[in-house]
Amino acid sequence: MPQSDLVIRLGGEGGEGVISASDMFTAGAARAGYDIFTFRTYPAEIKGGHAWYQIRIGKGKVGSLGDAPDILVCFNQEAYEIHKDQLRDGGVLVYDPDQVKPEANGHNHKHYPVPMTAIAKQQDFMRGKNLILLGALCQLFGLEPAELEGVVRSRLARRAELLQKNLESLQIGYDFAKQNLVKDDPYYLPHIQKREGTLVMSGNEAIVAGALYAGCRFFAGYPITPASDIMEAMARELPKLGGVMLQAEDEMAAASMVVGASYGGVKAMTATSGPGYTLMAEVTGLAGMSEIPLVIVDAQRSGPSTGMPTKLEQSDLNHALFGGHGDFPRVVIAPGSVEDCFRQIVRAFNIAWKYQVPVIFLSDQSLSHRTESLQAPDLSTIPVYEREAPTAEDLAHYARYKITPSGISPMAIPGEKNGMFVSAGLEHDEYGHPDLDADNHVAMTLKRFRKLDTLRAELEQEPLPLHGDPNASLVVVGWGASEGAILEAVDRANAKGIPTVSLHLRVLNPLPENQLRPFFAGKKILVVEHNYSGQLARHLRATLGIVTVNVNKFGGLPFTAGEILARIEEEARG
Amino acid sequence: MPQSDLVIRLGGEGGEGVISASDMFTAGAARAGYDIFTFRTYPAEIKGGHAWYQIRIGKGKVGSLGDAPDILVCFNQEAYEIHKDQLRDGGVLVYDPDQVKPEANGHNHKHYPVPMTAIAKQQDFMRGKNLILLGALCQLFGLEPAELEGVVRSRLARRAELLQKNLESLQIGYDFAKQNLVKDDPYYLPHIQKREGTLVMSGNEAIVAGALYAGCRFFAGYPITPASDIMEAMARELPKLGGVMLQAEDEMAAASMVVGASYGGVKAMTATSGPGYTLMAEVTGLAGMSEIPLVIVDAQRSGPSTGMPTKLEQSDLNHALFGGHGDFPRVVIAPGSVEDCFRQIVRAFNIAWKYQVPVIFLSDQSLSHRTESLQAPDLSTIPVYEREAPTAEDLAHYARYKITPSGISPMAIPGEKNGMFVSAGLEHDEYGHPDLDADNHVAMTLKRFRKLDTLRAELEQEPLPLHGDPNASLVVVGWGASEGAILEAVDRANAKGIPTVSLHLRVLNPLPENQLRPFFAGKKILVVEHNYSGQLARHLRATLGIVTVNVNKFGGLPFTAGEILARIEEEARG
Amino acid sequence: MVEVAPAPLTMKDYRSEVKPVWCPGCGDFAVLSATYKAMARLGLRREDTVVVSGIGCSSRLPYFVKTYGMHTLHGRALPVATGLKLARPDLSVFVFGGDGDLFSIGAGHTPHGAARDIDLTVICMDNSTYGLTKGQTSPTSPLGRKTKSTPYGAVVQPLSPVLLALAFGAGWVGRAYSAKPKQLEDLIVEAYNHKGFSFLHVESPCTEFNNTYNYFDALVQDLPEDHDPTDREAAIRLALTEEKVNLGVFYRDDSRQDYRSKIDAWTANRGQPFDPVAYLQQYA
Amino acid sequence: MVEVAPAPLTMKDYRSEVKPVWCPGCGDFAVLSATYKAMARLGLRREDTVVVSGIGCSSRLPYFVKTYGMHTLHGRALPVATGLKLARPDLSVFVFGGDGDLFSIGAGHTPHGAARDIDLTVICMDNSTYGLTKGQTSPTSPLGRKTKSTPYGAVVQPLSPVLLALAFGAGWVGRAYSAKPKQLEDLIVEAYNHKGFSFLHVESPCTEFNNTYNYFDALVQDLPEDHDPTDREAAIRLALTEEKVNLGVFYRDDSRQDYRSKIDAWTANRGQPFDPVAYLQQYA
Ligand SMILES: Cc1ncc(C[n+]2csc(CCOP(=O)(O)OP(=O)(O)O)c2C)c(N)n1
Ligand SMILES: Cc1ncc(C[n+]2csc(CCOP(=O)(O)OP(=O)(O)O)c2C)c(N)n1
Ligand code: SF4
Ligand code: SF4
Ligand SMILES: [Mg+2]
Ligand SMILES: [Mg+2]
Repeated sequence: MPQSDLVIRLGGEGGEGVISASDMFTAGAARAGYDIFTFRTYPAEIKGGHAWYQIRIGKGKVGSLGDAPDILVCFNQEAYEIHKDQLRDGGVLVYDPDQVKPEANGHNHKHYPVPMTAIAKQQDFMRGKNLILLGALCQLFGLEPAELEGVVRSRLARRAELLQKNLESLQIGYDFAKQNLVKDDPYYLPHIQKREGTLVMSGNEAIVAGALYAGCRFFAGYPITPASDIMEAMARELPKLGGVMLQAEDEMAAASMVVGASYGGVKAMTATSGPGYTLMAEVTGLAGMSEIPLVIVDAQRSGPSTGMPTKLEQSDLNHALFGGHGDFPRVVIAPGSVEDCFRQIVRAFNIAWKYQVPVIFLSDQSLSHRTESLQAPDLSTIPVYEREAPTAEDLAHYARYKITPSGISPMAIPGEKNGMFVSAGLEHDEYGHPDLDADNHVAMTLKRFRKLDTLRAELEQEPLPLHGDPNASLVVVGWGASEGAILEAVDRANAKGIPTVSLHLRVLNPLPENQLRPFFAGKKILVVEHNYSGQLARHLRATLGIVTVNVNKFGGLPFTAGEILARIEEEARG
Repeated sequence: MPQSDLVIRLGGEGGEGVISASDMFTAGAARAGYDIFTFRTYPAEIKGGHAWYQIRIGKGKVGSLGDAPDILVCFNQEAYEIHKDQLRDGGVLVYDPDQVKPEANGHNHKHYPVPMTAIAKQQDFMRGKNLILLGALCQLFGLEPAELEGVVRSRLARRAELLQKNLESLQIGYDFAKQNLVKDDPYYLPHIQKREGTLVMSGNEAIVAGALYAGCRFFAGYPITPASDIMEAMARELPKLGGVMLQAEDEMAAASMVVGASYGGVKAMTATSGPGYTLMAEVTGLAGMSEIPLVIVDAQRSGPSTGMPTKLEQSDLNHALFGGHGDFPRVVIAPGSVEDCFRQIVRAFNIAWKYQVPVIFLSDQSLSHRTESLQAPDLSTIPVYEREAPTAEDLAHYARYKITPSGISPMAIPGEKNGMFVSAGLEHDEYGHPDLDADNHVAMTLKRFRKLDTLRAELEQEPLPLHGDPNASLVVVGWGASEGAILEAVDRANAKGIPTVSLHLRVLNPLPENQLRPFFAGKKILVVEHNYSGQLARHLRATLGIVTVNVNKFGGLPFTAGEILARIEEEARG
Repeated sequence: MVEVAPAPLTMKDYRSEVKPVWCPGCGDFAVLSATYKAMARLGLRREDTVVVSGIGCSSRLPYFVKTYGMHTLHGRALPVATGLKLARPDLSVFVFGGDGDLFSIGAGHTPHGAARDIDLTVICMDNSTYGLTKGQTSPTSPLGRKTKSTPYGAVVQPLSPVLLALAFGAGWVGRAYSAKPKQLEDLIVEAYNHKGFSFLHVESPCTEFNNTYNYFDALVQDLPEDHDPTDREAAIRLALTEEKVNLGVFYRDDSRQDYRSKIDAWTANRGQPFDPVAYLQQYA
Repeated sequence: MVEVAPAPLTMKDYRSEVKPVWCPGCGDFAVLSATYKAMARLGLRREDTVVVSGIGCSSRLPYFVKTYGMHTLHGRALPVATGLKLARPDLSVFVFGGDGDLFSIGAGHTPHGAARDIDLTVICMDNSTYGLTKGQTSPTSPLGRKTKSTPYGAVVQPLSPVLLALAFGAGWVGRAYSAKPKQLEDLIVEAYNHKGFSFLHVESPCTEFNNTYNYFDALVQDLPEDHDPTDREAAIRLALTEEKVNLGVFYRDDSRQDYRSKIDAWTANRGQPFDPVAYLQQYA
């Protein structure tokens, strides 16, 4: 069977080139027209410690990082020890023989030593080490070195001398492999044709692009892994667009600033990760109470507390749904892929502005930094909404918090002559005046929550995001970054004759209950999550009264399709 | 039928004596040996605005504020307008005829004008106004004026001249009523015998007493209604006991200080209300992760955001259960009455110290400030636990976060020579050293949550807190301040031939699932809560897979027994 | 059609339909009234003005002013106002807060607000107590004071809002007193006219829990005539050593560029429209 | 049995089994090593010493010290240490934090820590950047600096930790530099010996994202010989006007009563046992 894709894992000391070599190889493959999907994990240490990177390169959409790697590239002995047992049977080991002493193995692994350090030393250009390796990889697995050359050229465009030396190293690595290594494995990149319009982006990059497209012109944030580069990109881009990005003194300030900007009528957002998001709960409540649009991206990482800052987890859903005192409406959205980051962040802005509610966008560490290839989105299918502004009639006797059937009250912004009002975190009447009367609180609470009902009705119009066999009695429910792995597992299950369907939810609150109830009826429901407690499963049980089978993984690494498939098979048997 | 209790409501302008007159009447009744139960509600305004106070005075335990008042005392016209429709058929209106012009009424209300302002003016002692009223009330409803005299004496012990004038006013009021009002209603206080050992306390006072009994010697807080007086009492009491109370700069600091003290081996707590509690979520996560005992009292008020600071609501349960990023164990406890505040806060400390977890104690605005009469608790039935200290064997090679079957690891405190360790909010190994390995995170997560399993097993040993007919198929589940009203409603339902049982949960997390599942099986389950969204009901549904009927009230005022009874009757019919 | 210039607004025009809820004699009345007058003198367009506050007695103020307003969270008025002013530089933005709001729970935002130098007019209504929560100590309460939270007397040295604002780098710092309403009004006008972050400290007694009128009446004085308000060092020295309570402008730096001027200077081509297709092409 | 006095501890005894994870050349190594030495000189009992930190590169320090320690939350080291020290006055409590930790997210706690004057030794490891999150601006970053979060240059004036600590009322304030390890060690010893809140500002360069060794090498100098460290006004003036970076003790007030002394003075009969029956009787 010809390979439709290749899975390559590179491991070594953080800061020693593993990540940058992997990035370049990925970029080269993408230039050549392959679809790519990457995953990276950093050490806890500030510098050093073990880092690894996995690249899946394929023809046609690859939505997950694959199962066992076909190829393992080890920069040092530690990497070898950590990963050797995961290399697939018959897989390929590429290594620096001066750093790694592989054992004889019982798995038919093919060994290719590439003495990158020694060759670099010989060339008297130690920084060429990675390029030597990359050259060898091109030769071994059939990637045109011209593509990598292109990558090197664009990265070092302004440093002619360095560029020359790098290109030489690349060539030397290529030649070394050609002359010294006897290719004796089945792993080759498939043949493809270059396509137009393919983008290679990370989740964080897609969030920034989508937010700008949705009209975001103000951003305030506070650095935190893995969300910081959203802030950094905004710092670069917003000023060009007449917008402002401000690094706040903490996350409470950042979210408060967004509320201020948003009250001023400017679309605004912040981005953070768990610890920062926890600190934003009070501001989220204020936005809910005073009906100010607020978009918060939480790029989840492994918790609780400081937890494992560089590791994947989906354990902030509970806080997104329920964090903060009191009952107030909020919307929770989670993207399933890099492309979906773009689409869903636009949706987040649309909902925040149309419904004047806080919207929590739950990304996660793997989506933040993984790169995927995707087709440039067709923007004509992605509308952008604005707030409902008061009409002249509304303004004749303007009531900011007017009680309406939809729950939505037209929102005036400063500058509007007859729209003056005080936005209030204190309970208030329709005019925004303090009012602690029992009937008023009841009416206002109902009004605020009615917005979620209106939104729910809107969401019910969308078809459920299903994949696989819609008549299957086994459904795999997931959210967030694991979409690709789940889809792949479902495809494989169906191919194996196990009828399976997946439901990958984007809007986690409110839920399209009218569709979900009949859909779930009579089905066995697996809920796949990267957390200990099964937060989405709990939400579904409480909301819909269903019974769930929880499939949880929470060590900080992503599900593989194979792991999910195994659970599907188990449940299909059981 | 002779009345077994009287319900008196007093209403008027805040700061104009309604609250203090009510307090004195309550104290007088309690001195006389009656059981009392009070409820008060303040205006939103800093000064002024409408305030009212309800006193239920009875013989034998009164656990709720009663249904419609028997007696309504109006200080001004506004009070009359607001409350007149709630006065029971045939009830009594007492009012100042210079302030209030009552309408002719169709409810057979009996009207007693007491020109308290005019008489006070005549006496040239305006401050005596309230005492005149109180004297009249004594005469009208049969409270010994000697009891009120006692109250006045103890309050003004050190101000002889004022005392004398006050006592005169009391007598004048008494005489006025005797001479001018023709008693023509059935409302009299029942005859009773003085009892020994009765205490009259508010919920906040009981929390302070219980915390001190449990060994609390450090308190840090930040003012907030309705929790401030816990802090203020601690400021008075702790220094005497060699402890410390510190007013922090905010709630994050307050909770952090408690964590610091607790790490030092000193039992510590903080108390706040919703907005402050929301800000403590990050610190709660730290306590969960680094396994430091933490007790937080959240005296809930009406939310969201600043909401209605002086009004009752039970809408912080979601945040208590789920606030904060990441999965970490926490315990949630809610007291049902003033006496229960004492018992449950001791339990909160016991659990926090035995299990090294954060414990959230959900009180609420009505419990905080209502007064109840209660028998002094039998302290021999209320044990106090301490942390599990490391043994000599443990200390030989001390592992602070040792993985044990119970999940509990012996806790060393500074000063212990061989116990040195670094407490960590970062994921860590058994020794507290940073460790971001997947297997370690899994093992540590399981260990931390195992503590809840161990606790759950302990809780399963306690009988369920049931009241009423244990075989009834209708169960009323409640939590917090509404206990008295629920018990009364259940008694009345059973008396009416509707078999009903109540389950008033104290520990809301973890739940004694093994007992609850069979108990709930086949029952109709009403969940009575002071919130919009049915937070406990949701928790029960998600945890136990049951179906609930939600009974919610969320205007800021407490349930009456009658309201709950009406829902019981409705469901029994339906 | 001939456009008729609207009649200038008077102080009454800035009064909203909501009645102040403060206790009789509360210093905050004077601040409110001076604010009305200052706004009228400044000729502020009501619809282009936003009054932002936190939570506290003092923070109720926005409800009583007929402009746009935000009653936010305890301690967060400054960051909210920062976001608003950055997003809408065309607006006039005022921040009102108590001593607790700006120097206790909001203490982390005040230094950054000042250092950032965004064009906000910040008015701290200092009553040296927590009024709304009924009289606990605040960051400006004097040593030894007995309150509900310090029954044996306060042991923490008070913070000086003026000294701190100066140390944080505020470009305009002044002090007023509720019982000197004309000066208060003048100082609000002057604070507003300063381009950049201006901080006005107002001694505004709480008649209910900390009635300090007599205390201040005896202690206030105008700043020494020879004080040079452009000399930051001198201003700090004054704030540090004052035994009397000085009123007036401690410091004023008219030469500085505020935040907005600086960011506007960054890029000549600010305000291009967003071209999503071109933007996405960088990832091709 | 004859008690043998234990041999005094040496710097090595304070080294834990955890290897520092900082980048080569990071200024924090010098702070750690000076801390070991200072502890040895002070003869601190390891089991009676607690090192508390927040989150950041610098805040990893407790793991490397063989005493008790707490690695807490970003910005909250000071309140955690405050609670610990108040509950356990017998312990020696150190606080280590970065410039972000103590002056950005923790900026609200630092003034109150200083004003309260609890006996803590606070060491701010200032690298004028956010090291752990890879190089954004921090509250002490200079104007104009280009970082990941300020690609067009920083527009916010830096805060001066020394000036702020002085303005907040800290009783001991000093500054050291990682490349002057002996002075650093001496100052840690001196800061510790001050009874009350002491604040040591350490310029501790981040070789990875903000390598300022050359910059500081050229700028540091010892405080002028004639500086009187008991003169707060002079200390503030120095901190305000410095063009060079002064090292040494800016301010020291040996005469003050710290928080503990004050509260111990309140009530003669502190430390009675709790009598629950008598306590409850007040409600009878
Ligand atoms: C997070 C939070 N904590 C506490 C409170 C309670 N609270 C309301 S106002 C206030 C302080 C009031 O003092 P100050 O800011 O000086 O204003 P003042 O009332 O004195 O004008 C407090 C503690 C709150 N609303 N929110
Ligand atoms: C609430 C929260 N927000 C953000 C972060 C991410 N974070 C970790 S350390 C840090 C700042 C580090 O700067 P600094 O305090 O100066 O320490 P340094 O690393 O420079 O020593 C940040 C923003 C966090 N851990 N928690
Ligand atoms: S409590 Fe004090 S600050 Fe608040 S309104 Fe009354 S007098 Fe003013
Ligand atoms: S990033 Fe900077 S501060 Fe952090 S360890 Fe490296 S050199 Fe030190
Ligand atoms: Mg105040
Ligand atoms: Mg730093």
